Amino acid sequence: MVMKKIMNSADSFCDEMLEGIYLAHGDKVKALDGDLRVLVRAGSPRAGKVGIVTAGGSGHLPVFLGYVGEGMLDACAVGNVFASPSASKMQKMIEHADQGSGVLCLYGNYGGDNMNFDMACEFADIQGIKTAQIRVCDDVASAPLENAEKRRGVAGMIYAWKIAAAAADKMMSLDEVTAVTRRALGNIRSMGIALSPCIVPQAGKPTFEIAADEMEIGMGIHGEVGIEVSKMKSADEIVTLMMDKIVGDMPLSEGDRIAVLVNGLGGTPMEELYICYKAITEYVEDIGAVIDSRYVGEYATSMEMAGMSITVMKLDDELSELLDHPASTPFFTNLNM
Amino acid sequence: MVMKKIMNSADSFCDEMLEGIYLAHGDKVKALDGDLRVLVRAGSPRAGKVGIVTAGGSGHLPVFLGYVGEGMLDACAVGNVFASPSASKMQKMIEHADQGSGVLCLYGNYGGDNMNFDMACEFADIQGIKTAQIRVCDDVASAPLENAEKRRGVAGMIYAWKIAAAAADKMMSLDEVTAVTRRALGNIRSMGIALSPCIVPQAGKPTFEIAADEMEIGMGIHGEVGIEVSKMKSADEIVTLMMDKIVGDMPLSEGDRIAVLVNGLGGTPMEELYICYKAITEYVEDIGAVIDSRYVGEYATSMEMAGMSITVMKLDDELSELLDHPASTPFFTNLNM
Amino acid sequence: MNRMTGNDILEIFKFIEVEMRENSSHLIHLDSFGGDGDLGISMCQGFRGIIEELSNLDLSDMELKDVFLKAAMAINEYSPSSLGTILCAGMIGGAKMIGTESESFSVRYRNFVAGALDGIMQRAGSKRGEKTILDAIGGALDALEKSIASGDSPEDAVQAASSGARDGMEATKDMIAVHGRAAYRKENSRGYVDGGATVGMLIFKAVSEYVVGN
Amino acid sequence: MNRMTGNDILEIFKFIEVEMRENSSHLIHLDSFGGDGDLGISMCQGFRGIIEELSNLDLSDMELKDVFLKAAMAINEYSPSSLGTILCAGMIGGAKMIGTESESFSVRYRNFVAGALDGIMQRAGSKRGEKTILDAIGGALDALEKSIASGDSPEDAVQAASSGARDGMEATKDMIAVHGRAAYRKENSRGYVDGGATVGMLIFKAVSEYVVGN
Ligand SMILES: Nc1ncnc2c1ncn2[C@@H]1O[C@H](COP(=O)(O)OP(=O)(O)O)[C@@H](O)[C@H]1O
Ligand SMILES: Nc1ncnc2c1ncn2[C@@H]1O[C@H](COP(=O)(O)OP(=O)(O)O)[C@@H](O)[C@H]1O
Ligand SMILES: [Mg+2]
Ligand SMILES: [Mg+2]
Ligand SMILES: [Mg+2]
Ligand SMILES: [Mg+2]
Repeated sequence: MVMKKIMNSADSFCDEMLEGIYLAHGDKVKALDGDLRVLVRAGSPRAGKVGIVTAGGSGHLPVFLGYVGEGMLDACAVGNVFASPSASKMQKMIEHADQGSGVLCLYGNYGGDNMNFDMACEFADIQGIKTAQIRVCDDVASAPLENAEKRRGVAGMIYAWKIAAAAADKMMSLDEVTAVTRRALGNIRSMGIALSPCIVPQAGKPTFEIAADEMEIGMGIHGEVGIEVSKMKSADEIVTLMMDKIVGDMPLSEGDRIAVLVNGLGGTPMEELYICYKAITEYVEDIGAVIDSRYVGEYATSMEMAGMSITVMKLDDELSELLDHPASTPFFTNLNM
Repeated sequence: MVMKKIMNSADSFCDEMLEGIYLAHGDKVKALDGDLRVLVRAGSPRAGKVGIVTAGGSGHLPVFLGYVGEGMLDACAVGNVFASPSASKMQKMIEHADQGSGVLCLYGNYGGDNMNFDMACEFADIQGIKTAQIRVCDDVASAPLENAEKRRGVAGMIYAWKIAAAAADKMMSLDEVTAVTRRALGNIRSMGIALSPCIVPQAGKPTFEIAADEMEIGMGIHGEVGIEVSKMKSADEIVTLMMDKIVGDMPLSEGDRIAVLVNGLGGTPMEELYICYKAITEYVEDIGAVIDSRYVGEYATSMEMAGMSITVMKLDDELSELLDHPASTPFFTNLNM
Repeated sequence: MNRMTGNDILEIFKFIEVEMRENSSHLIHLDSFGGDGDLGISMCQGFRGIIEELSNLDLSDMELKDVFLKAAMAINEYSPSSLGTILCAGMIGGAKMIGTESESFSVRYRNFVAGALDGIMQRAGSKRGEKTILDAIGGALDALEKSIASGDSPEDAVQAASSGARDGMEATKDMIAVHGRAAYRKENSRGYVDGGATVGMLIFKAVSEYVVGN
Repeated sequence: MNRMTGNDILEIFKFIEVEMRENSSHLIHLDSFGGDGDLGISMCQGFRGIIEELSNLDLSDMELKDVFLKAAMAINEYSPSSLGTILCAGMIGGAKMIGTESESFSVRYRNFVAGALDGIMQRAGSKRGEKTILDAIGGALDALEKSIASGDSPEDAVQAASSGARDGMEATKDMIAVHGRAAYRKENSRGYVDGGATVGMLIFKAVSEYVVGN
């Protein structure tokens, strides 16, 4: 596989993408103090609201920065493709997002992001800013349940952000926001498959190859190896094995209400995602559970990687209400749902 | 290139996709009289409103059916991948969409769709339903200006639908809707490039190949050959040659206000689309024109094809107002813009 | 074979369907030069659709005209691609001209083909010489006229039509496409045979093989 | 080489940067087994960043501790990947322990390396034997201790550290990764050398070459 990207240079890839985003959505988001790598909402922060921030590498649009906006995140620090941003950028972002009620740092569980957020929160502490950290560890394929805190964070982040941001928007305290977000994460599981690799612009070639008739089950969104390599299967078989793994980790029973996110990794057409959604409804119906909310589309990608992930969130009344709370960013809204 | 799709069978591809869509969005859209291939809004049609309908092949999500919804289309007949639906399905859809004020059939200029809509409108005539037809011919790469009526319809359809549907929503008459849509189309031009082919499930292999270091300039959304095959170029060069072609066909002058749609064909990551958007803003700024509205994302795809298209619509006050009119479908909304 | 029934028509459609199936990849290949490569698929679907619809009817007493009208709607329903729709228009046009049993097989066949040519030209806004199925149909029509003028038998007529269609198809090789997706290739559309014309040739071939064999 | 200035440190970073550049594809390759393959890129960026930042400062009179604190913030800013951040933590830890000119080169070097090891363990929650850069650093530290115990010269000390780091790196081949993305491979992470440990080895190699050459 040869790299074929519409870009000017690998080194300018992220900054030009960011400039494009600020040019397109300058009425909604802005670069904090002109720093392209710290994206915040365009308006001024709401006094007293708990700040919800995230950070992570580029190459996952609309993750991460695409979820900054009304009813969603307050700020996002942006790294290079698949790499964490620095602690100092996170610190600036936390400082901006703090409106006196503290800041929740809600991000995917990756080594670089973890350490940088740790440092940034130590800096923030010194400045007297109250912070909390939650690492999203939703990928059931990446570690067994007894090591759940080692799991990678994947598309489950979107539900975590949605819940946390809605709670903050309702003016809950930092402790309350943190508690409900942790509860949501206890109810969130994801699992992915990959059909093709993707290429980091600065690397110029894929970090792995997948045979033409094979797929990687449980692959991470940066191409981290999964559970097993298997021959291609039918959509129904794929959904069954993914849902088996999710439900094996977080049992679903008759009458449970759930939200489902069928996420395209970038190269997989939307047509195929809806074929999967159909199979999921059948799987869930067999259990007797009910799908109350669904997102189908590209919510967390790995550039051109082909593949998809399924995320399930078990709902209760509070989580449902927070999920339905209006959200509107340039990349994500539930106003049309 | 070998076919690798998440599906159950090529023959069930479209119907399973449609079932998934009805299952996911059953509160917004429904299958008319249970016919999966005729998708209409879930609510009952508004009395006296001009109906706006379209039809076309599958494989282009969110085109075509994704634009059925509030402030947008009333109905869509759905064909197999890259193939027109039948005249009888179109006729059923027209009949449903007619609320006494007539129906505008607004679709892309392709042989099969043209003939079937012709037949369907003849049938509708016999039933006493007033219809008008407009074929979208926005792809400047597909024929010279003097044969503009031979051009293919590509992503410019989205603007055409947006304008026509907003006009109908404002209760304009069929003649008025038709007139403003024609005027809009006079101001709409598109141009695309492709970096990789796509595979029709039932064909099982691509209809063409593109060398690893080459791209097809002006390729159609079904892989129809373009203007020329060229070595890969930088994003800035690609945007310049596309915009040159668009502006060569529809001159832009200082002070002109435009809407721009940067559309991903399916396999191209959103990051690259924003890099292109940045280049477009620079191109437009050099002319002295102003971008008043922009859509960046996957609006009209060719399954997994990599590539992108640019669409420009020159605005006036009426077109701007119609463009801004609220629209909300499961796949498209401007409520967050 | 002088008296044709609706059942013969159904059998002929089965012969045609076999041709489409056996030549499916070739048709896909031809349609890929300038088109979208779906021709092999859509034709199989279309003719299978006709067979399915007609198989549900009692054809023995049905007028041939009505059989073709049913077939026309079926091919459009099952294969509403360009060529499916064109064949629909062709069958409607042919049905209008097929006349009654008072005429000989060859005359009815000639009239049907002439009506089909006309129906397509009107629906599709095209004419012979533009690298389409019309060139195959036109070639068949020319050959039929000649064959009838020299008083040939039904068997000779269908064979003449078949080879005329093949000539018409082959002539498309040097033509420039002006309709359909292939037209976007302009000068570059020269040099290969048109897929739709090949479908036309296969249809006349199937008719000939059925009639000669029965 | 008994007296080191900030300028020497900058020169050493230049040596390191060359190593990273020359071994970039090898590092990408190693990081691809279990990681995301960005190691070669991020290390080049990180050390280039350090060089850029330090080049803007008057280093001649700066305490080594402060030079390393600047370098630590720079590598995190320019390469905030896992390993960039780990090296940041390492340099902060080392800077705390580097002491003053009253001590010999070898002792300061040993103390710096020990501080770095500690700093990383605290920040990253890891320890030796877990297939990370810590194994290279630990190998260097062991060798340094021995070298100092036997009263070796600065040249001997840096060479000992370099070969100790290489041994530590090589030992990672048989280890199972428990940190970072490679940990997802579990048993399968055995059998290849850790990319981060290789970076560690290259750093000690560059220090050795600079010190021996000056
Ligand atoms: N206007 C036309 N008149 C007659 N035949 C046409 C016309 N346009 C296309 N055709 C025929 O249809 C064939 C293509 O059919 P098909 O593959 O179904 O088209 P599409 O895939 O574009 O819908 C061409 O090879 C040509 O013979
Ligand atoms: N917790 C840890 N402690 C020490 N070293 C670590 C730890 N996690 C990862 N590493 C080192 O970092 C290297 C990977 O660095 P890098 O490629 O920057 O990671 P990533 O791309 O995942 O951010 C590994 O080879 C390992 O040596
Ligand atoms: Mg995509
Ligand atoms: Mg896509
Ligand atoms: Mg075709
Ligand atoms: Mg890495």
